[in-house]
Amino acid sequence: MVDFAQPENAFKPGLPGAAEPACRVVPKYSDQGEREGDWLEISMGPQHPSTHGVFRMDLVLEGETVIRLKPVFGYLHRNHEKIAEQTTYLSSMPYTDRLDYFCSMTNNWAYALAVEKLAGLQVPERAEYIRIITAELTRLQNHACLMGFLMQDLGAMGTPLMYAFREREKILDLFEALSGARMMCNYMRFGGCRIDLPPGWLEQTRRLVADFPRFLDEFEALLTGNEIVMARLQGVGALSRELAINAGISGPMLRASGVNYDIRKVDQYGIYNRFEFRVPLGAHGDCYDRFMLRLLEMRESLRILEPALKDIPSGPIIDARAKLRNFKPRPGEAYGRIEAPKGELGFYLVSDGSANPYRYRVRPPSLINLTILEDLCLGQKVADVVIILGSVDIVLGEVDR
Amino acid sequence: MPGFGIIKGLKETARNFFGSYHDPGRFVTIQYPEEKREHHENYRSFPFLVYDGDPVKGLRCVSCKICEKECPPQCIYIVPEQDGSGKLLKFPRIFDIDVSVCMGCQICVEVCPFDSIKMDQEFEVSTADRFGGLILNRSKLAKSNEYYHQIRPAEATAVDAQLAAERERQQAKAAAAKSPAPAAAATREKKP
Amino acid sequence: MQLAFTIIALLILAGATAAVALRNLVHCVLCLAVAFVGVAALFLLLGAEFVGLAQIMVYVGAVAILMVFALLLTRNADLPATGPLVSKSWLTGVSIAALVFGCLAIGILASGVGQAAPPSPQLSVRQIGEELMRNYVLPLEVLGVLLTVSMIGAVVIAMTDPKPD
Amino acid sequence: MTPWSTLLALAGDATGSWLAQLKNLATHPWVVNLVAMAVILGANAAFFAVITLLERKGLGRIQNRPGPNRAGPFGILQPAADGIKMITKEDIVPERADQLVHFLAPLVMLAPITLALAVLPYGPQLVAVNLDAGVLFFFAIGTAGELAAFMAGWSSRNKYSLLGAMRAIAQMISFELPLVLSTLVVIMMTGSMSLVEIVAGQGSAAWGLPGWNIFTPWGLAGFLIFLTAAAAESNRSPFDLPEGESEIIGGFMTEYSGFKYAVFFMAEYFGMFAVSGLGITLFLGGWHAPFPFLEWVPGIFWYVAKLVALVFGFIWIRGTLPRLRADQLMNFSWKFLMPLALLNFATAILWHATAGWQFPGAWLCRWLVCFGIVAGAFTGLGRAMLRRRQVGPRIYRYAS
Repeated sequence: MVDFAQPENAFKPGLPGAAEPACRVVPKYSDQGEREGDWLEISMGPQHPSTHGVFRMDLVLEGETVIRLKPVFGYLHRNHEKIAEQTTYLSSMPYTDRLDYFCSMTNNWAYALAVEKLAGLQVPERAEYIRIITAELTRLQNHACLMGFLMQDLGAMGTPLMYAFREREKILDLFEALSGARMMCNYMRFGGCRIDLPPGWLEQTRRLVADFPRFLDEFEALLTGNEIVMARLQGVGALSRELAINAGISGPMLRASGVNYDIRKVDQYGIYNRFEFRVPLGAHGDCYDRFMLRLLEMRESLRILEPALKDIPSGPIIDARAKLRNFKPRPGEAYGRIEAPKGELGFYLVSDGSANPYRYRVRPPSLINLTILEDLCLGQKVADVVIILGSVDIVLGEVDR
Repeated sequence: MPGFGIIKGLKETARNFFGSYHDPGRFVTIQYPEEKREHHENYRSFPFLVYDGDPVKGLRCVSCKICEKECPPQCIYIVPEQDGSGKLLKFPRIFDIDVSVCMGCQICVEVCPFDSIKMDQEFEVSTADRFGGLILNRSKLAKSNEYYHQIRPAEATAVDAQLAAERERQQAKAAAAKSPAPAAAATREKKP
Repeated sequence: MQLAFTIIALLILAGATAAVALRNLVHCVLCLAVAFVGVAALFLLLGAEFVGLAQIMVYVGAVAILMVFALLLTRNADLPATGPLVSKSWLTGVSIAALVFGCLAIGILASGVGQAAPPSPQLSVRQIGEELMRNYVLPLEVLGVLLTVSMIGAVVIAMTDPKPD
Repeated sequence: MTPWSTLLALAGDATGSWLAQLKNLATHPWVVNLVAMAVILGANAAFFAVITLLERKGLGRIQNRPGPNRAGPFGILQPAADGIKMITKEDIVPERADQLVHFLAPLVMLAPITLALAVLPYGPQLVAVNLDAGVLFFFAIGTAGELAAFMAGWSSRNKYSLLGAMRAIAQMISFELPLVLSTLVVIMMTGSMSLVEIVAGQGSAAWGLPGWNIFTPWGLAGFLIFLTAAAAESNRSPFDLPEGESEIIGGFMTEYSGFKYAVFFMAEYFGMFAVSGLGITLFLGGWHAPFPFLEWVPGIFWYVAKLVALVFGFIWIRGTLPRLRADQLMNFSWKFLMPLALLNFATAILWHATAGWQFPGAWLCRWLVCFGIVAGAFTGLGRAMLRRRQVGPRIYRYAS
């Protein structure tokens, strides 16, 4: 048995004892070297029901309290960045769908934004509107499902998740009508969008946006006032403002800690400066703030969608200079970032003037938000680990790439 | 009053319970094999090759291999037909798509300059043969232009009009310059 | 009656012996619980319904569970799966048990209780309650106070010091 | 003596033939007991099958989906399909598990609970065993579940199982106290521990209202406490921590499969029927009809109707509420339910003491006073608990 009190044996995942599913415990020693009791070492995942994919956490528990946690990921690594450096710019576009497979539209946008900067392409106004509409729809369905998953982790028998999926299906239907696929949309192109909106699509979307507040009200009635939800989420996994900034956290998680940083406001990419929307901020940075902030952001998304659907102009949807075949941007580098539903999603590209990017790098919000998991979980109960992980909102496709 | 939030939640689930019996907006389940969703015209599954007239001779594909090159997961395999002297013909002898690798991204359709490859809407392609059954060869891929019209009427009409315009322009050009095949020349240029 | 008594008695003896002799402490506790259940069955057989049920509640429900908890919380419950089934010190255990049994048997036989037991009156729960509340109310109250004191003591021990902020 | 048995007796006298012997055999205690056992087990097993289907259907509808509807018309053969699946599945036992204890745990779980079903009065004459201390028997039986959970969790040699077993034992012990305290009120007011007598005491109706215990303030509060504690005792949501699948996978049942798992599952449902039956007996008037003019309907019908209603309530709650955390559960039991149950006890004493009030409207007055005490305590304790943990709705600000 490994003596964990010795510094050279400080907790390492993958020790012989870690993989053994026996009822095995780690002896715990006091400062004086006396044996005080036992720690329980648990390997949570990769086949655990609530790790949101293939993700593993090596936990050391004292009773049910977490005293060490090591996130282990990479089970879903598929060499995305190297593959992108071997293929043309366009061929990487469908792969970006598979990063955060919940939000392919925003992934497409971020990548397209980076390439447009690199190649100096102008996006026509109609395409900008379409991009904003699809991005906000993506945000709606991502946040709704996240809250459903979080409640599933809380043990709510999947009821909120089913309601969220019911609404998500309607949005996915719209995506299917627009791009041909429900999740792997592959819709944006450098300098615009792939095809124009099908007839009647705007009407359908308007109806959906008009109906959506009803769902949000129901969801709120079901969950936000619920004493059990409040007791489970409030004060759990609090993230301080300083740590959030230092660790590079972004998205709703950062704003839940009270930092006013929304790239839609900061960068004003696309045409976000034309829309009135507010940025909700949390005060505690705990799971409940993260949960509520997403709910409030959904309402703000609706405030963006309504005028966007009304004002969308007609015109071309792609820059006339954009080339599909033989696309070779001039040498240089570019970083395109957007406010994806999970946080700051950025693509860094270096071009050497050839058809393939010389360097291709993704800044995945899920991964960077996940890095502070141990800080959030220390001292919490083992049941809270699952919730904290859920409230971080990760998609393993993006974490592992 | 503590407990009120729980009662509110219970009320909400009760409403959904009863709503699922009379409100189709709540009860959205489709009994799949018996009922099927109607797909939008834009829906896509896997690629197919369009032919006009004869299923073999009428294929629009000229085996230029652009799609093979651009395909992100590299699931297309093309070997052009050769005549007796070993000269490459503008016709695919082998055109295979490995559907188990294809991710239905539609890039091949976009890059094809001849409108010869299009996205199908057939999604029930499961097979017991894991390897052979999922490789679609030329004869399985070839589908008629009428079928294309059937699944995507608007797009197919536009493509037909474009092709007709192209043909007209070429004929006019050919009539003017008496040069045999500019389209082929253009293809060869792009190939290196 | 004879048959039932024999079966129950054998059950109790087997359970108690195993509780003394087995090597794995958790097995010992489980066997002890079997013995407790047997004792309760004996009470039920004799018509002492209330006592029998209370025996199960207190000894199986509380004492055995307490032992289990104590085992789990204080020592490493992990033992190699292979090895002798019986504890090495089983002889000591059995001899101590035999000694205790001898003492008790001598004491009981000497007291003259065993001879010609009068037919025991059928006690209903109501009668027990009335006895407790009328004739034995003072002992009952004292016991209650004692239990309360011990509970408060347990709470005080278990309570962690408030962190100095 | 029914006409039927009289006829039998006459026939026996007249002929002295095998009929008389058959009659003797049919009334032999062993035969009667065996028949009663078979009926209780069979009826409950059938009810178990129906309820699993009902639960899955109900949960499905709550979640806006149809639930199982493929096996047979409307999915009524689903329980049979589940049963066949469970029995034919491979029984996997971990290599390093304690084989014997692992094998015995499901049995220790199921057997006592079936015993508990025997003492419930299902109808005026439908009680298999009329124990003098029926309520006590019930709680004595309940302790076996703790031992079984421990056996399952420990013998599996799996950390999640062990955690689940620890949670299960801690939870069952903690919630046994409010459970007992809430039943104690009824025992005190009825003056009997016999379930049959408790039901008989709830038959008298005043002003056409049923005389059930739930229509008294202490009965109402006691029923709610009982229901909460019963949900925890039978590991139902929102207290299903021992098997909280999103946290510790399956709790003490993680390493069980096939038929042994089915036995655990069955024990859980039997436990739910048993505590629901106890709740019906103690608070909801047992087999009594709600109104006197409905007394002609057999008592078993009312019993089953109430049972289905209670079980459906459990299903409804399961479909709505997330689960609590282990320490919150303990807090809830010791700091909220326990004081409330004790205060309910005092309320019952007050109710008893003021039984002699004679002035007009005395009953209403007593009712309101007692109810006020319980409701006030409920609100106060609940608020204090939430405030202590600083739990409450929040208001969010927006960036300027």
